[in-house]
Amino acid sequence: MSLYDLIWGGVGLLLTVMVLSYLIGDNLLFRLAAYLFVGVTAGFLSVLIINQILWPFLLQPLINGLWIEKIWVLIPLTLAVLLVISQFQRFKGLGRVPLAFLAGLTAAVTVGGAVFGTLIPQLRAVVNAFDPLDWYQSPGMPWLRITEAVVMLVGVLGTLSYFHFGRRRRDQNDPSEVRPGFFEGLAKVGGVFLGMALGTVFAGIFSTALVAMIDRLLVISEFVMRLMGGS
Amino acid sequence: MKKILPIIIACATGLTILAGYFFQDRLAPILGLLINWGIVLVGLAGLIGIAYLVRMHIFRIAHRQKGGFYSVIVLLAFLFTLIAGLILTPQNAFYRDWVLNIQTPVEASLLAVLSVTLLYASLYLVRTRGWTPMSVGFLVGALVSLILNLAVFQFQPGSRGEVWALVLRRLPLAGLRGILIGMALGGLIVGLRVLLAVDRPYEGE
Amino acid sequence: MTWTQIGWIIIGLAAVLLAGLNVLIRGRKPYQVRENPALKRLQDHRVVAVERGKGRQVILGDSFWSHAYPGLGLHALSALPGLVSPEDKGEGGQVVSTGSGALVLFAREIVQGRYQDGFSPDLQDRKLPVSLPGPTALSFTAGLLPELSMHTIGSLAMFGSFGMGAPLWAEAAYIKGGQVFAAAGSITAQAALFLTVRDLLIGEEVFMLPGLLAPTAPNQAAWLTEDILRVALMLLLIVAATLKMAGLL
Amino acid sequence: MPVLICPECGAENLPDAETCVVCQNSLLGVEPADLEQHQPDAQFEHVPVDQPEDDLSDLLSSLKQDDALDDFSEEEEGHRSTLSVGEVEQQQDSLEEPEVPEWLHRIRQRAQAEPDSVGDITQRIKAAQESLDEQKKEAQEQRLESVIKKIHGEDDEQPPAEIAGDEEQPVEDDEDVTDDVDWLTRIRKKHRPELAEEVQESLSEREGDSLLQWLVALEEGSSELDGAEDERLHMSELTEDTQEVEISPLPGDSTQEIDIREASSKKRIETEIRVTREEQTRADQLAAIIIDEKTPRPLREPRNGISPSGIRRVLGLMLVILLSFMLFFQSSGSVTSGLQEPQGVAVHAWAEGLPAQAHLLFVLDYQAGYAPEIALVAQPLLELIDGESRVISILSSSPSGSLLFSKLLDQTLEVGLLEVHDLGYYPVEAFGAYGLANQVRSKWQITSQPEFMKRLPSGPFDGILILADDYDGASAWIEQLTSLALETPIYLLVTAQAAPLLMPYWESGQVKGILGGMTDAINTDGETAALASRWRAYQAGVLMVIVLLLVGLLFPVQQLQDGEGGGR
Repeated sequence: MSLYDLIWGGVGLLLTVMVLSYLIGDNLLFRLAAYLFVGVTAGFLSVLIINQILWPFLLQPLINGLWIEKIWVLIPLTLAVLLVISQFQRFKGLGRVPLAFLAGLTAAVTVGGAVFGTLIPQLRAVVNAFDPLDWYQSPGMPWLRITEAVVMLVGVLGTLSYFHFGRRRRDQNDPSEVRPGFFEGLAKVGGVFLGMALGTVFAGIFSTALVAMIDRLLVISEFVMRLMGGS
Repeated sequence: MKKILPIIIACATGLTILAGYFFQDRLAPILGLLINWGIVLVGLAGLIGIAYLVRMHIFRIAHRQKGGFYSVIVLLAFLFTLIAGLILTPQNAFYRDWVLNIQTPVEASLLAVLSVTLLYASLYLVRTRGWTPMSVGFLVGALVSLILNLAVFQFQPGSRGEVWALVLRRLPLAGLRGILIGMALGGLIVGLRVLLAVDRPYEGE
Repeated sequence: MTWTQIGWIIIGLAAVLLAGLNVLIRGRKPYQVRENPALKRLQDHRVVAVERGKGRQVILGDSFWSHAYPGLGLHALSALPGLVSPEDKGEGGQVVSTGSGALVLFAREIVQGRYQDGFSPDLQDRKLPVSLPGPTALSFTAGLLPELSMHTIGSLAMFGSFGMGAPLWAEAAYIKGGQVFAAAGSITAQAALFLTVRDLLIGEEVFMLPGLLAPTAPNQAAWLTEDILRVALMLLLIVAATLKMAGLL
Repeated sequence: MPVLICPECGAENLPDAETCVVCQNSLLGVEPADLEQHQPDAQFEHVPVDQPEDDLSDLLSSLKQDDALDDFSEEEEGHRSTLSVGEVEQQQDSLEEPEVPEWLHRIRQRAQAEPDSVGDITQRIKAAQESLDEQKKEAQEQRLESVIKKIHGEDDEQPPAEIAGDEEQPVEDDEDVTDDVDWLTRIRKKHRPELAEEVQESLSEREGDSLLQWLVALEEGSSELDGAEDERLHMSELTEDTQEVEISPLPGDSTQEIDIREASSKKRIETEIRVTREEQTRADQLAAIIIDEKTPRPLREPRNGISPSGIRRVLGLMLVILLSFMLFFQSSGSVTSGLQEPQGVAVHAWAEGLPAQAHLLFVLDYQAGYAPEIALVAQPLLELIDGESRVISILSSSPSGSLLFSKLLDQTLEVGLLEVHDLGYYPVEAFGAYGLANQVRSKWQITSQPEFMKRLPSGPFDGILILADDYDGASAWIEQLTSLALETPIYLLVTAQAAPLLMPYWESGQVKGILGGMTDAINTDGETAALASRWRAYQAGVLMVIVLLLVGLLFPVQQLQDGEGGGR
């Protein structure tokens, strides 16, 4: 192991131990590591934004570009300037224009992605599971496929019912958490499916965290072993 | 005009981008421009956010507030990383090691701490949630998934056991799909509210 | 009719319903939605936190864009006005934290807007408590944990898009004796918090939130639109599945 | 009109009533009193008549005045105190003089003649006082004496049991009332100084009134100020929150115990007042505070004495020991695969069948902390992909993406043959994906557009691999790329936490294959001795969480009450 690797190995080990000390409780070591990390991340992100976004998209065309390129850059440049100066109390209102642009852009991408990227494909997948050709032509047990399709439909309808916002219409002043009759029944089934989904995700989250823990233990042991081996 | 202009900009930008899903071939270059401008603004917003972070820590140091010592650490780390990055560029081997050898151990260790938190939390399912259809579903889903993750059962390809195991794996998909559809619906409404100027976060509303 | 056309119909229908109901609902009887005890408890805990001189921490998530809940950055922002009042400068104070630069800017705009009627010089300056503990998801967690430990936490309310670091925030708040409410913007966070946070909004319930915090006409129109569309989608699924089985689709 | 003043609670009753309408106490033998000239101020006309229950300070004050009138020369110094220290001193000063001073005389005359609230209460109390029998009076005086001695810090000769007797008159401390409202006053001061002043004036005028009265006065006052939309608020909601108060038997102990249940069991006369929404919110919030103060909270400390942090530490230690044991002390061997899932198999099949001159796009959306897990999944695949004429373009939507990928390549391929192009960093996944898909589908260009516009490649790609640590990042790319009808196949290399959530996209055909986490890496890659120790540690950890989930079932369900929640 070279000195360079040894130093970085030592830094990694030290930071690992400092952060893991949070298991005992919040302490000086953990805070040191956490704030160091925050500082490094903020610095790195700044460099990245300057190097990979502001420079190529804004500054480079402005400095080195042709006049036509400079014209194209004028609009984002104006928006950027407005965004920056709006951080000063005196020019507070000017930030609305770039923020409005950003909000509109995000909202549109949201709508398009939600409908064409999730809603429609997922609805189609539920419906396609009822294709008789698929049940009988593809290998496997047809009854199992039929059952799967029905369970899928019931699960989706149940989950959607679970999220029904409206409540049963009784006395207007009577606070209630109960959905209208039909939805309430389906929602009970939906609750089970919802729980199963969350349980599965929980298992995944724990797996990921566990792999990180195993990795940290391995890193510590490998460093100590190398150090003891004198290499 | 002061109020109308942001609304017009938000709606016009949004509707153009939305139209791009339908008339993509025709609008592509315009859409590309708008997206690039958006990226510039998000990047700049990130930079301004970092400036606020730095300002907060400078303020702490200047006013000798609680945690001022840690703020010194943040600022030193920030300045070193920023200056080194601007001089060396992120492609530099030392710079890469500097960033990754701090980020990786801290982030992975945070996840390791999380594993203990989740382990501890797993004791509290019934205590926190009680016996409800959802908590029972959660328990079943988690146990089935964890047991299958253990890979203690061996399945011959095409065997009945494998088919059942795959069915069990796919069972939570119904709930997941329901959630996905539901939240796509919610996302649609949230987005439309901005496009219709019902919500105007850029105006503080 | 293709699925893409169905998508456009859904968007059009949603827009018409949203705009129409927004006008119709004004001044009429409000749309009756289910009560949410978790949210009621959040409001109680926030008041108790003021009474005890403890801080209220509001988290708007660590990213401007959430996929699990598209536009959740915007969504967290739409919940924010309901949590901001001139009394935030009172006992203990309120801090709004986020891990995204863009969200910081929007949140400051909203907080500033809400404080404009505050009548207090304390609320007029730009030193508003919107902080960025860390600029990425995990650095946000790393920056937030010591902040939570250093200050008194009476109430921790989590909104927006965040990931599996959330149980660590909740744990830190519990250690300080705080109460936690989460309207987690990702299913990952919801699953991770399911075991630890009782006051947790799950799935689409998150979209009920702005209206429950501020029951304005637009929020109520959004509830009703979503309910109508949900029923429409359920019917669509049943009809389409039947047609598919019959070989007509 | 003559009325009967209840000797117990001071409520007004009709002349022919036999029992008090409020406390049901017998009114036999009570002399009717004519209170016609003592109509309350219009400002307070909505205050319910059961309020004397809460007017403890006034009661004491009035008793003191009456005592001073009747037995002025006979009373001991301790009797001369009322509620606040200031008032005690004032009284002491006055008592040092042999005669009643002129100002006090005037006040007393005014109290009897004028229809202000103090006069009203004095009258009522006087009437009530007259109807008390001699024995009660003595007992009351004794108690008062003991209370005053406590206030003076003197040793109490009275046994505590007597103080806490059934007939004890409830006593309220003015300072505590002020404490109760102090926070709200401060808040008001901050943003509405003029209102705060009015409230303060109102408070000082009504010094000694109960919290309830203060609140009612405040609401009426602010109602006029705001002029906002009116809403009805039942007084019963408020009266539930302002109840009987006992002075702590311990000398110097200023804490009070408010018994909320007591009042709800008593009959009340419900009077409606009009309040604004804001006022009702404030009243609700105040009610929440008071309820919270009394609500039995779930104990943070378990009954067995082990703190949650203690359990957490023990579990952490157990996990570390268990994992270390499995990692370092178990003999390594081969690993057997479990369930091979089709979505994982599809990824490997695709990678094996790639053309010799494939052009792939790698989307990097993972943070450094997840790099070890992503490496487990990606390394076998990169080995398959590595080839002389193959080109990889990388595009990051996570800040460290490109750094992590270059490190991954270094770790995986000693001498990599791949040609790698870095397309840069896109801070919002959806924007990057939209831009990419848009560029690919574009059929014309703006001729004058700047060079940076052409940054994203127009393809075509043989495949897009998304390396993501969570669902959000991966699905943003999937949604935008598929909604813009990009036909390039998409494959996912993700962490275990993201994989289940992304499964619907595989089932719907939007994604052609998924490899998620360590289990998939082991199952798909077959028997891998290199991973044996990790895999065993992983299995041990998973087993531990299964056991804990099952052990947790033995815990009793914690009942949730109003005002609770938000915690475990």
